[in-house]
Amino acid sequence: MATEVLWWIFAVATVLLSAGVVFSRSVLHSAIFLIGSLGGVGAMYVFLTVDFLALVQFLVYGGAVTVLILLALMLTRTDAKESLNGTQAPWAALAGAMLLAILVSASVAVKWPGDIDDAPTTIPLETISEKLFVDFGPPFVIASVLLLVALVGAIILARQEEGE
Amino acid sequence: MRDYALFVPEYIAAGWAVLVIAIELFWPKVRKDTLAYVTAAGALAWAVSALFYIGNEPESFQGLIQSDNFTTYFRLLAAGIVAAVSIMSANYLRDRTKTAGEYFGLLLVAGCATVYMAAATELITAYISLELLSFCLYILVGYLKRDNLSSEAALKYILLGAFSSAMLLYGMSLLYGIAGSTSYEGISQGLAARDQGGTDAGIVVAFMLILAGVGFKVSAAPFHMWAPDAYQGAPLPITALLSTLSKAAGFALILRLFSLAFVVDAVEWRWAFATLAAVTMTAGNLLALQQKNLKRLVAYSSIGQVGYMLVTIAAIGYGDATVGVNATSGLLVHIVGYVVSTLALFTALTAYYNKTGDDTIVGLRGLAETQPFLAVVITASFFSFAGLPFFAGFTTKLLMFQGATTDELLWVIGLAVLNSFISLYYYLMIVRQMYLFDPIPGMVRFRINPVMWVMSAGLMLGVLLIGIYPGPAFKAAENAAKPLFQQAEPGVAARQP
Amino acid sequence: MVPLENYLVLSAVMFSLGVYGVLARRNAVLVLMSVELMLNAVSLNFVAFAAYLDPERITGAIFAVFVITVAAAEVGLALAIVIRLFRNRATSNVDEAAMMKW
Amino acid sequence: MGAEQAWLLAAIPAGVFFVLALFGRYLPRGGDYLGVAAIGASFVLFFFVAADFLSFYDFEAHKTFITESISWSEIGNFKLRQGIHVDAITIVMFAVITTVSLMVNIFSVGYMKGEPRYYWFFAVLQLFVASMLLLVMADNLLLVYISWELVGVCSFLLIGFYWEKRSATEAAKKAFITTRIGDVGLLIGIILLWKETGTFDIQQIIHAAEAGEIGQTYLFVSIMFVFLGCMGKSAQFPFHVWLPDAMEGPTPVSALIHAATMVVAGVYLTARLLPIFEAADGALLVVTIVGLTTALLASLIAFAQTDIKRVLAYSTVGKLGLMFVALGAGSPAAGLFLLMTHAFVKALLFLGSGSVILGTHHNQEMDKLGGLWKKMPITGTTFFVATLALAGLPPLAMFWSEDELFASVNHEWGLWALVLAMLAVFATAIFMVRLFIRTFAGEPRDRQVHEHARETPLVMTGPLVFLCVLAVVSGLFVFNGVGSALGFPGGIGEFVFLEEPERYAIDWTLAGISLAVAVAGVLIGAYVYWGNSLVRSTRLAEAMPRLYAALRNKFYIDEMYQYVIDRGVLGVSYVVSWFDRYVVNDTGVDGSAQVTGYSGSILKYLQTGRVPNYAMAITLGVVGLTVAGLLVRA
Amino acid sequence: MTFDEGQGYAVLATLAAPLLAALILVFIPGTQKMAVRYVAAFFGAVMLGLSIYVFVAYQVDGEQIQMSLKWVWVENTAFLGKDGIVLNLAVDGISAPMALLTGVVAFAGTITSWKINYRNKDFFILYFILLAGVYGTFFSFDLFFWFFFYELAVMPLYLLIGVWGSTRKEYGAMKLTLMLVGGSVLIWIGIFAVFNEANLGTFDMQRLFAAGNDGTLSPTFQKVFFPMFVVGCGVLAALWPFHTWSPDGHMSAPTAVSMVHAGVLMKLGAFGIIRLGIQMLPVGAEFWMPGLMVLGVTGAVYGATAALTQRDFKLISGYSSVSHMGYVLMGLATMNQIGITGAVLQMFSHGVMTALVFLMIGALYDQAHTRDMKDFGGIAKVMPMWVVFYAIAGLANVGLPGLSGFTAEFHIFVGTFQTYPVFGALAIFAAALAATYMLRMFSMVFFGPFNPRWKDLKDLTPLEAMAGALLIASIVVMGVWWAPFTDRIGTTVAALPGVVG
Repeated sequence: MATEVLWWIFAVATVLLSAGVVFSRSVLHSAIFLIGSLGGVGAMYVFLTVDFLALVQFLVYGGAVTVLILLALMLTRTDAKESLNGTQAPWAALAGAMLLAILVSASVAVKWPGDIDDAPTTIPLETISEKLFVDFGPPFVIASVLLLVALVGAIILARQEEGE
Repeated sequence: MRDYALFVPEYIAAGWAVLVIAIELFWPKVRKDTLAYVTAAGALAWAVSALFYIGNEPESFQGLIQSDNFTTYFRLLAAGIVAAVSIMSANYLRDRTKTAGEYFGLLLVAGCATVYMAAATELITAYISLELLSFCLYILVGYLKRDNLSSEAALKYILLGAFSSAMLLYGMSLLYGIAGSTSYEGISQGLAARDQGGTDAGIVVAFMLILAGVGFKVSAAPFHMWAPDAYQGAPLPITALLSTLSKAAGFALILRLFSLAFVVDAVEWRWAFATLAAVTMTAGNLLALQQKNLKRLVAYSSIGQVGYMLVTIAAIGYGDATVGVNATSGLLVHIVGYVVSTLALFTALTAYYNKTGDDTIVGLRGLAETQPFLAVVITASFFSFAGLPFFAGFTTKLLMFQGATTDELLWVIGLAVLNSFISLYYYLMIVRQMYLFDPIPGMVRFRINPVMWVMSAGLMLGVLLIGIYPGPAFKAAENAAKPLFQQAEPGVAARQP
Repeated sequence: MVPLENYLVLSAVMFSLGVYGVLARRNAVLVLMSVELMLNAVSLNFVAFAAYLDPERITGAIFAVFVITVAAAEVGLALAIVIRLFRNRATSNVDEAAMMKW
Repeated sequence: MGAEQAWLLAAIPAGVFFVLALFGRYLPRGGDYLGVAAIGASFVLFFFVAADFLSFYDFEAHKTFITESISWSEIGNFKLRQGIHVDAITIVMFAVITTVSLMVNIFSVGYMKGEPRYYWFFAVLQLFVASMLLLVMADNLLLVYISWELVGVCSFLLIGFYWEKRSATEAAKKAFITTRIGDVGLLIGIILLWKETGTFDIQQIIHAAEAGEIGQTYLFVSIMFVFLGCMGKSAQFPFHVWLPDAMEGPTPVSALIHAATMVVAGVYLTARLLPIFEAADGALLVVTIVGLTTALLASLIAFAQTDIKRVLAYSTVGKLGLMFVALGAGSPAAGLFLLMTHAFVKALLFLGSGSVILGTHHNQEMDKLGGLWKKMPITGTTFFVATLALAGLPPLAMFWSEDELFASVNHEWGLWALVLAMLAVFATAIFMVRLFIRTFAGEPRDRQVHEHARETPLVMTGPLVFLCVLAVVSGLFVFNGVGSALGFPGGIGEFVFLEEPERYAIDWTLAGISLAVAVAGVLIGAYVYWGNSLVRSTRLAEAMPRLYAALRNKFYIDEMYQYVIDRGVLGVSYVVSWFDRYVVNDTGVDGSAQVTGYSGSILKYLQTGRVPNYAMAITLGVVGLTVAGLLVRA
Repeated sequence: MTFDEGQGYAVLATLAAPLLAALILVFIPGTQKMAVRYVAAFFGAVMLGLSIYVFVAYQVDGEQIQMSLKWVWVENTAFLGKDGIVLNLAVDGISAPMALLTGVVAFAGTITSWKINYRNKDFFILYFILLAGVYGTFFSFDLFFWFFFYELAVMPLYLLIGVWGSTRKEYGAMKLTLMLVGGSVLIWIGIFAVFNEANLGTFDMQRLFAAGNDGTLSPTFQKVFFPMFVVGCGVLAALWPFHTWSPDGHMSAPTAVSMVHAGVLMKLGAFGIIRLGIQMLPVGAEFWMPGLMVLGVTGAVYGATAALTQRDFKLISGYSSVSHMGYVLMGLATMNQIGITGAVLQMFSHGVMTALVFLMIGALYDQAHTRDMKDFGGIAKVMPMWVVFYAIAGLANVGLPGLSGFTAEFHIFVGTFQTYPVFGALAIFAAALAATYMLRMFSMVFFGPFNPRWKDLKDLTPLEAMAGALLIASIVVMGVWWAPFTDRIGTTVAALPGVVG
């Protein structure tokens, strides 16, 4: 019962924070809401008993990504006071709502197979690591190449060349 | 099974990528065209090593990656594209950037990513390969850093790419939920075992989201809008890469995914492919009518081409395994024809662009006077796109549509043929510029780089060869297509509505 | 207990909010943040499915790991491009980066 | 040399045509001697053919003919044969054609001397004659049509010989197109007949028609179509308009056209197919009415014309009408006899007028002539004889033929037709006398012209004399005695006939009336026009100004045609062209292209260049597809 | 590769000659203009000789399809079964005269193009490719290659007209190309459908013909797709109302292209209707032929009417082509032996005479640079030979007996009367209109007072005269002695499905 209440609290908070990200009138606020929102998701992982992922979530998102984003925000700051929303925002809301309706109906309508006990089971870290490195070796290798590529790309794109 | 020998060619390619980057790292003054030729040599080595895999028994790496003729087919294709694009880039980059090692390295990596997209038989692998390819392309599109258009193109591409891959992922997650597996075979079985009671909104939503994701990759309307901008902003050889490698990879992924995993529930998605095909080809060709920039025009025309190709995917959904093999063979051979034509076109355009720096259509005025050979190559490529005989486009398109013809799809095929008729108009408008008008004052006859000349000539001969004697290419395509449909067990045959 | 659907609906809401953000926001960084929301929703989905459905109870979680990886790398790369554009054009608004159209 | 080789008659001139057309310009004197020789050869050969034919002519059965044909092409059951069919009608036509064209050829040597394209004239003349000869010996309707058209094109070339003159070109065009419209009917008729009988062979078709194998209505319609062709070629109302204009050609050509080749083709074909006309109820009546209408109309118009050749032309139209009247009366003998005598007389008249024209240095307006008899005695004399012959005075040729005509008309249709026919003859007599008086008698109206006038050389007067003799004696062929002497006992009436041979016997009442009419006509004409004064005729004209104007303007038929062509045919053409350009092309073809392009130019604005819009497209795409998918599944 | 009696080589050679010519020309430098001309003329003569050989060697009483050559291209791959795609060349009684026509017109066009000086190498390359397409279409008995060559024949037209043409050439070239390709779009769709419906895994036309006859292609299917083939091919045959490219295209095209285009290419359309329509879809043909008849008659009368008031030579010829091709379609629509034979005869006849007409127009236009008939008058004075040649062509056009036009039209009329007498009568009426517009042109241009503005016009050059003489010879031979043609055509036509004897 307690779990449920807690879950609802976190769930509502996550939604609100996510809404804050997209509705906030300040760039900086958005970024901060994002941290919260991502943290909420991390909490969900805890509820789902995948602690490892929660950890990753907090580290990668809460740490690296948000810092990166904040940095970028600083770097691209302009003095001009301008609206954060584009002209099509109302339509965007409509589209989002439609999509939401579809996704929710899909989530609810499906009778998910294998959903036997209506409860998550613990996923131990060892299994994850074994899966990740043994069963999913190739994607892992590719992912590492991907990271390398992203790294190289970020460097060559962001590097300031002489004359700039 | 963990047979690491299955990927020797990719080891070569990736190793060569590192080598190229290293060469420039340690020897910064190396001529950029030398790097290009080194890369091309690597791609050729890659291709040669790939030749040893032709006809091998299908073999799977842990159920994640499948090495069969289909993989080999795309391996050769990717190697060829990379080789051609790197040669194309030789002079282009020399004049425009200071560093080029990463550029060529990324080309090779993109090639490898393509191969894995074709080889993947599992969603995670497929997804990660797709992202790898996308990352390479994001960077390559924005490679001309000081060029505003290049940066803008990269930004649009990456933002929309991320957005659409989120869509794709959401679809994959729903699918995973429904089928309980991420391997294609598992998905297939999961879908087959699925309870059929009631309206199954989940599967529809999942398929449509995935469709949006892969549709974005191959730039199918209405997910195509990034393409013209990215094509226009990208460096010219990368535009070639976008319209060849990226599309080939997208179709490779779609082919394996839909023929192995999704064919069970074809009834849920086949109509969508037919619709997308119709919308895409019409939009692409109508929009191309009004273009003034060559790269944009090629972008729209390639969107039109994608529309044609999508018909075959719909055909896989509508027909049985036989139709599947037919349609897939047609699609594969058409991809080759399309790729060769596109490469020929871009080789010529790059040679021309290196000389003039002009990428508008009117810029081609009087090319038949100033550089008749290029005019011939460009004309041949456009005629090939339009599907005129003697050129690859005619034969491959005919074979593809013929393979894809089923009773339900005849209307789309009719529309496709009609569209290729519309496309003839704008191709002819370019031919008109080249042949019917006098050159811009001041333009005189010029020479082009002999390497480019040889490559243009070679590619044009390829276009002619495929157009006149498609037998071997078609045979190869069929061999590549067969593995996709051999595994379909009788019990997992497509459901009929 | 919390049923699976709850997670799914939560994820759907987050995803849709992310979509709204991408569609409505002008600043490229904000757009990226919205994309992150979407990707997180996806991860949540995967993990939820993994926890509830998968007999082996694991693949979804692995997928989530990859998604997180890719998302992080994507942010890095995208921000580099944003900064690049900002340097060239002194703006990071996506609707102003429209030199190429039609 | 037997009748089987009659095709040589046509082949020789045809061969010479090719020689002259290709090499004539390099030959001395343009090769005119070749032309004369060719026609001469045909003329001579004709006697051999005729002799051969008569030698085995069965005077008991009277149905003798000679047929020779070869297979031409074969498509399944559609077998075409080409060949010749020589019978009495053919022999008569041979006689007329070879004789007249030989005379014309000889005459032309003098008349055309010094003209440009001299060789070309002779070349076409050969083809003209050859086609006509082929026409009369063709054994099937297809060959008839072929030669028929060849005759038409030759007439086009010859009428338009002076192509530098706009009027000549126009006349040629008019002749060709007018007859061509008739030919539409002819071809339709031929094919209709073929459709029912499965053959083009004339004798087989006649046989089928007589045996009643063809439905009455069908037969009537088909033969009327064929008759349209005959009307066009033979210048029957309302197709007569081309013939008077055809005098724009060189005068010898006019002689040939009016006498022997072109216009008689229709008469010939009608005579040839007369059994079919007989078999089809009412067809003969149509022929008669057309003939009478034409005869009267033409005779009236001729009164008010002042050009010598034009007057003669209308007289030809009138006489052709009478020939049809004769055929309509069911008497091929009368028709062909009239044809023959008229041919000699009319050839003589035209050649005579040609002689006048040459002698007066190309003057053919009666208003400027007059008093030429003294200057041109031979021409004048022969012309005088011909005038009287045409007027129908005995014992000149046409008296006999017209007498035969009257007899058969009276026999077939009775009084009304007879009166009308006589009226036409009467009118002819008047205006012929007018013509002669105003040209040869009285005082010269134009001194200049008169002083320079002189008699023409022998090469021209020779044919005149020869034809003059024929104009006098050819009427005698109708008599048994003459016929027997020449090898066809019973005269022409027993030689050419439809069902029963009939021997000519003078019906004194008819002959008397006929004579009276002719004499009255001559006298009235002489009274009105004598003495070179136009006082009486002018008074006559002023008494009925509207009638005179109508006659002078040929009843405004040309104007009517002009109106119909300008407003009708060309109007339709303009409408069609407009429709083609603006509706089919600009709206249908270009329009659809423009709509396509336009939709492209509208659609391209969807591509705004802004990322949010693009993302919106993706989202809406997903939503749309999903909703559609759910609806499809639901 | 199999040949029957070695004569397949002749057919192959005929097809290969223009391709070889194009290939050789590629390697001749563009500056060697005389060399280009000699090579072109040589191959033109070779093609003429081979065409005559093919025509003569076709044995009248032999099998329908002779001199066949089979060269398997793709088979047993994916949807292609045995004999999937075969380079299957052969000649039947319809394609034999068509080959002859191509040879004659091609040779005439080649030597007419002697005077082209601007990039004549490129011109001849495209020209020979076009001819290869034409030959290939006539000879192919494989649907794939049939369509391949059919398209090939259309392809070079854009450049040929666009670069070497005159008078609104861009518009004319674009419209012509698009309309023709638009037509082939329909054919293409039809080919897909037929292949799919027959489900034989082969493009072999003879097997597909058999499928059309034995009901493998269902009657409903045939009725649906027959119009597609007919309209598709009909565009090229100037089927009303898809004819508007003809006046404009011909107005723009250079002489030799007009000759080949009007002379031969338009026949491909009618040929396609025979091959794909009548032979492959006999049930559909039977069902739809009255409709085609109506369109044919409309075209015949409409073209002739529109030609009456034109002032441009080429427009007259363009519209008269519409009219004459209307006859061809009528002949085909009769579905009887005489009518269809007549249609094929008309294809030949119209080919040679139109080629002659365009040759003459070109000879005048090259000097006068105007084609407005009102500007001329009395041209016979300075160009007598030209006038004679033109007049012969014009009279053949009019249907004058003794010239080819009559032979053909006569058979068509007879055939039409067998089934549709009223339409036959209309067609004959249209022939009279033809006389009207032709003579109107004669009298405006050839005759009448001489306009001294044209005193410097030269008569035909010897080369033009030679080309013209060749065409005239064909016109006259067919006009006088048509048995060699009808023998070949007639038997083959009789074997067409659904054709009444």
